Amino acid sequence: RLALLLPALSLFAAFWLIPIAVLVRISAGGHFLATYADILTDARYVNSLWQTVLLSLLVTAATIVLSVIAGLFLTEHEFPGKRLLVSLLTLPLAFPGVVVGFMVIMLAGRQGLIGSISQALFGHKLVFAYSMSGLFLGYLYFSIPKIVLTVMAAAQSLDKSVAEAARSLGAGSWAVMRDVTLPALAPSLIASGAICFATSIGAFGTAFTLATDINVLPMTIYTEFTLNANLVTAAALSVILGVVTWAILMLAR
Amino acid sequence: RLALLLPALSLFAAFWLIPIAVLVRISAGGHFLATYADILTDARYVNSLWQTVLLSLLVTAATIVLSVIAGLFLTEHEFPGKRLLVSLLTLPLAFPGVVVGFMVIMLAGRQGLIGSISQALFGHKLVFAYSMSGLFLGYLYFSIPKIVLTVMAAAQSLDKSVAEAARSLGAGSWAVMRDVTLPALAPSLIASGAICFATSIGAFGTAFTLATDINVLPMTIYTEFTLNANLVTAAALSVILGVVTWAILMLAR
Amino acid sequence: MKLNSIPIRLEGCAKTYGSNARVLQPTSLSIGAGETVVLLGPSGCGKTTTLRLIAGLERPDPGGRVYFGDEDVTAKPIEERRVGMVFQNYALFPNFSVRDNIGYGLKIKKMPARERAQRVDELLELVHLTEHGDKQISQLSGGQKQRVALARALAPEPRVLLLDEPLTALDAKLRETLRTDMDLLLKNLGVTTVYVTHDQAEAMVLGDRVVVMSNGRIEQAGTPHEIYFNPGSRHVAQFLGSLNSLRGAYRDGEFHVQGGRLACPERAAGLAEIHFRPEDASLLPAADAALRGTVASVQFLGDRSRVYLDGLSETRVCVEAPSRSTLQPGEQVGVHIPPERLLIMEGE
Amino acid sequence: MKLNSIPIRLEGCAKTYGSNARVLQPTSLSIGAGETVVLLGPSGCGKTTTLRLIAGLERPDPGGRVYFGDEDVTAKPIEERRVGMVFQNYALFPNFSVRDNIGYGLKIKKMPARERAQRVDELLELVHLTEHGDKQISQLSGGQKQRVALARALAPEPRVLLLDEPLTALDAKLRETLRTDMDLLLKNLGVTTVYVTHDQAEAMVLGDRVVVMSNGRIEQAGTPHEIYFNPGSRHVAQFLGSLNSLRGAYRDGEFHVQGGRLACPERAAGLAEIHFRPEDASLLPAADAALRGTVASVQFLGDRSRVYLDGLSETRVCVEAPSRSTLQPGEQVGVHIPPERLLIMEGE
Repeated sequence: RLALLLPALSLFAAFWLIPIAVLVRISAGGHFLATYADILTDARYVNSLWQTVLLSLLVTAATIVLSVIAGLFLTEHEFPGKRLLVSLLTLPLAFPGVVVGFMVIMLAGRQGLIGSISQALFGHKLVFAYSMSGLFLGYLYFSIPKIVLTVMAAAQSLDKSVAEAARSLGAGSWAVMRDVTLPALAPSLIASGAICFATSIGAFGTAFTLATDINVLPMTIYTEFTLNANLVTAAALSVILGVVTWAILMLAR
Repeated sequence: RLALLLPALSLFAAFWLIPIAVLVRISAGGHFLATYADILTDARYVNSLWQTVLLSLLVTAATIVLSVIAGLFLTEHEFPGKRLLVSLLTLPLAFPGVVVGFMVIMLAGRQGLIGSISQALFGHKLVFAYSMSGLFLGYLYFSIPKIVLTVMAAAQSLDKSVAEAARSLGAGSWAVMRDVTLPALAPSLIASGAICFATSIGAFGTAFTLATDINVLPMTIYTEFTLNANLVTAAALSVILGVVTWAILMLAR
Repeated sequence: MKLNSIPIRLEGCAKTYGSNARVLQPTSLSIGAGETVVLLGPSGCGKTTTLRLIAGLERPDPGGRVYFGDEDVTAKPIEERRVGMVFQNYALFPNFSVRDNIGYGLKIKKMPARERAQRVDELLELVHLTEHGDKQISQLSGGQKQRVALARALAPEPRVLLLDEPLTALDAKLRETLRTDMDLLLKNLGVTTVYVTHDQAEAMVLGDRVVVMSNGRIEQAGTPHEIYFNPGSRHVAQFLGSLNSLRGAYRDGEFHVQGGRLACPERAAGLAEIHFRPEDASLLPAADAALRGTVASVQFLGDRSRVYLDGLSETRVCVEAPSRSTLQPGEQVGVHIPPERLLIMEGE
Repeated sequence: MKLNSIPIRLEGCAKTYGSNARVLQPTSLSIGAGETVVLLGPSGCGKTTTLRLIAGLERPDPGGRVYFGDEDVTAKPIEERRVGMVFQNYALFPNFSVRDNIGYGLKIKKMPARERAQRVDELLELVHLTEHGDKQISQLSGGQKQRVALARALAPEPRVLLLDEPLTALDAKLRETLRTDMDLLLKNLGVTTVYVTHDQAEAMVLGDRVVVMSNGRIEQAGTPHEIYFNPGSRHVAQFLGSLNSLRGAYRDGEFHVQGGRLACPERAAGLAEIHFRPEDASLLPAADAALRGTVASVQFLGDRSRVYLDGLSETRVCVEAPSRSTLQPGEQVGVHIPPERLLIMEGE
């Protein structure tokens, strides 16, 4: 059976890698090193890459912090309506990036709710939908549910007696959190954090809906490819984005 | 502590629900029932919804079948280079939808690899990037790695003795697969299948890169919102998309 | 190493989960300073709940009180009670080394590093793990893990040591060795100890006093000798060892059963059933005996044999015999049970 | 229910994983038709590998052969060998009911539904689960699960029954009951049985023959009496029960040790150590004895006591005493060991 399936698997793997190989070949544009050297010295592209990575890291960090707090709270406490609350919490998973972008505009855009409230309260209209801040808010909105669910699943399967042992030795809530809970959650936080990072770095719908001039990498790639018909640059940027994301994913394993 | 955190949590939940509430309110456009009745009788929208759901279901089904085959094969066999192969298999996770769309064009577009090969072999240029087929291919490409990883994780934690017991009772490979392996994998396949469906139904980057006239729902919503400035319809379509996806996610739990 | 010890007192402690799942009926129990009390019973009998009430991991239902010495600790959480706990599944910190596990309680108490290291060395020696101090937890065997857990619990000099089925996860041979080690250690430490188990051999060996529980109540409490030789009920007798029943009737100083008769104290008058343990009967040639049966099967166990006899009473009876006995199924044998060894439970 | 049985023969079966991890040295073993052979040893001794070779779940290294009767089944996979298997963790199909689990092998064989239902009923009765047939597996207790597993293995009338530590996952009391039930069942079925365990009591009770293994080899094979009373090595003796060692020297029909002397067969001449089991020694007043020691501690176990003695030899010695004995630590006692009960192992 091995002899039969191995060729099938090779074919499958080849199919898998051909698109990426094609991408890399195009990105070379005849002068492999020159293309990448050009891009990595062009302030516009470097800036875009840097901003994208930074935004994704910030989103991932904020998501993890908020999700751990919410997830642990929901695991440890029983109260009426908890099941409903958890179901509602996962609602954002049901909306695509485009709709999330749409929501951010409704909330923090020029006719948005936050703007109206701040106008009424402080006489100043708060508008931040069309910037990195809006993007940050949107990404946070659809990243948190996934990680909250992960934290809840991991926390439920934790061995409670380890925390009880720590408490019997005099450890208070913070010490238990630091020495027992967080180390035990770490593997699943790292894995789901990496996925969160990969999703944020590649998200396009939200950014595109919010504004066409937000300078995140997927937008830059889209612009180069579709509007400027600059295939080589688009391919090279794609490869760079892929390498960065893949590195993070592998690191998390 | 409960007394302290509960208000915080309520605030958090409220923030969570406000965007969705705003969306629903806009979608009503003053005449709640009328808006939705209009949309659900408009062939263009119903068609778009139907196509999107169908595409996502097909992608999910195909992904699960291919992933189960590949995942089980990779779990059961040890061979040199297996770790590398698994790492390569997860490469598509590192690329955003826009880049995947880009790859589909490189492969199956007008100047694509498949077209050139088919031209040389059969004298007919095979081009399917700019259609639902292209989208299907792209979605498959980035859905498979996730589910392969899920299958591998689930298969590794299976209790081998159950399959051995079935074999001792005379069960061949197919009977073991049907009676032991698939039932044991089912819970994680259902959960990850639901996520795959939700991702496919909301994907935007790939569709947008492939062609602006592919009639999937996120595209329709974007077009209504940005180009036609038809807020009410865009919001109502978003709500419908959200409800469908959420229903699938809840069903899978 | 010698620890200070205090007495513990539970007063009317009950525990109810939800609205009507009462796992522990109102229970009072006094434990002397330095005493080792074993809570023994099947799973679900309330023994672990009692331990958790003492630990401070659960609060008793309103009305129940827990005293450590004269201090009412009912409202104090576990981290303020100064108790040492050992769990069935070890509950070690997987991310710390053996040394860091043992020193954890001292670090929380902010003991200076040098003093702490010295104390950890002493404890490693106490549990015979000196050469394993720098290992990771995952590198240890089950028995070693449990010794680390014990050292960790003892490090901050607890006032009370609480052990929840500490040997249950280990295999039979190792359990026996560790039981003996544990016995020695507890006797030397002199700390007030509450030990929960479902294994009667563990209870007998370790307990100064054994508290037999079932269905959320204390059924009987006493020294191992008291509860083994004078069980208060058939349930306790069965839980502590094997029990045979003879159905019949008392007449003139003898109990008459299907297989004959046997001398019996007058206390049995009016009872339809008396009991005895397998090791208290002896086998003799059938000709000489007033009580006879037929060998149904012989189980060779190595250090002894178990002989199953039919015909003594309606149910099969089990008697211990030396392992070199050559009895065969079908053989007729006589049985002698000294009257003072009969278990006569009037309260049934 | 009575099954047909066939003899099994392993010839030079070894098993090596990877390039140099040999878990089983070349091993030959004959098992008679209808015989129950127990493979006994600590984990990693090769007993489970041997079972899996017989089952067809592993192939022996080239050169090894497995025969069922006269048929060479070495190359046959398990599904064609007609064996019944029972696993430690039950290995039931969680998605099927009890009835469907038991009937699985019959369904695979395409037995008509009506006949199958009747056969499943018989098997449910055989393992005393008639009223649980329609339950889901998750509703059963551990003991019930193992009985379902046994019924499932027996349903297609296997030629050989293979059990891999079937009672290990159960608690002590239940293990003892099921051991007795299993003994009765195996004797009645008359099927060739290979039973793997690390529990010596299980091996003694169930085995017509016990094969003691260690480090991938057979150390000794024989009836329970043979291996218990004539262990071939100290390792076998220790694995089968408790063992005491006395260091000293043989002189003129006696063995001289620290605590005195004891009558001893001449075979011990030249040996520095002889051994005995705790249950083979008896205690007597110190004044009368040629061999004396001091009581270090007494462990009350209920049905008997274990007395630990110092001063007999360099190491502490354990002797069994009746549980009602009133010995106290520090007391001087005499020890008598009948010469024929001494274990003298010359081959060390």
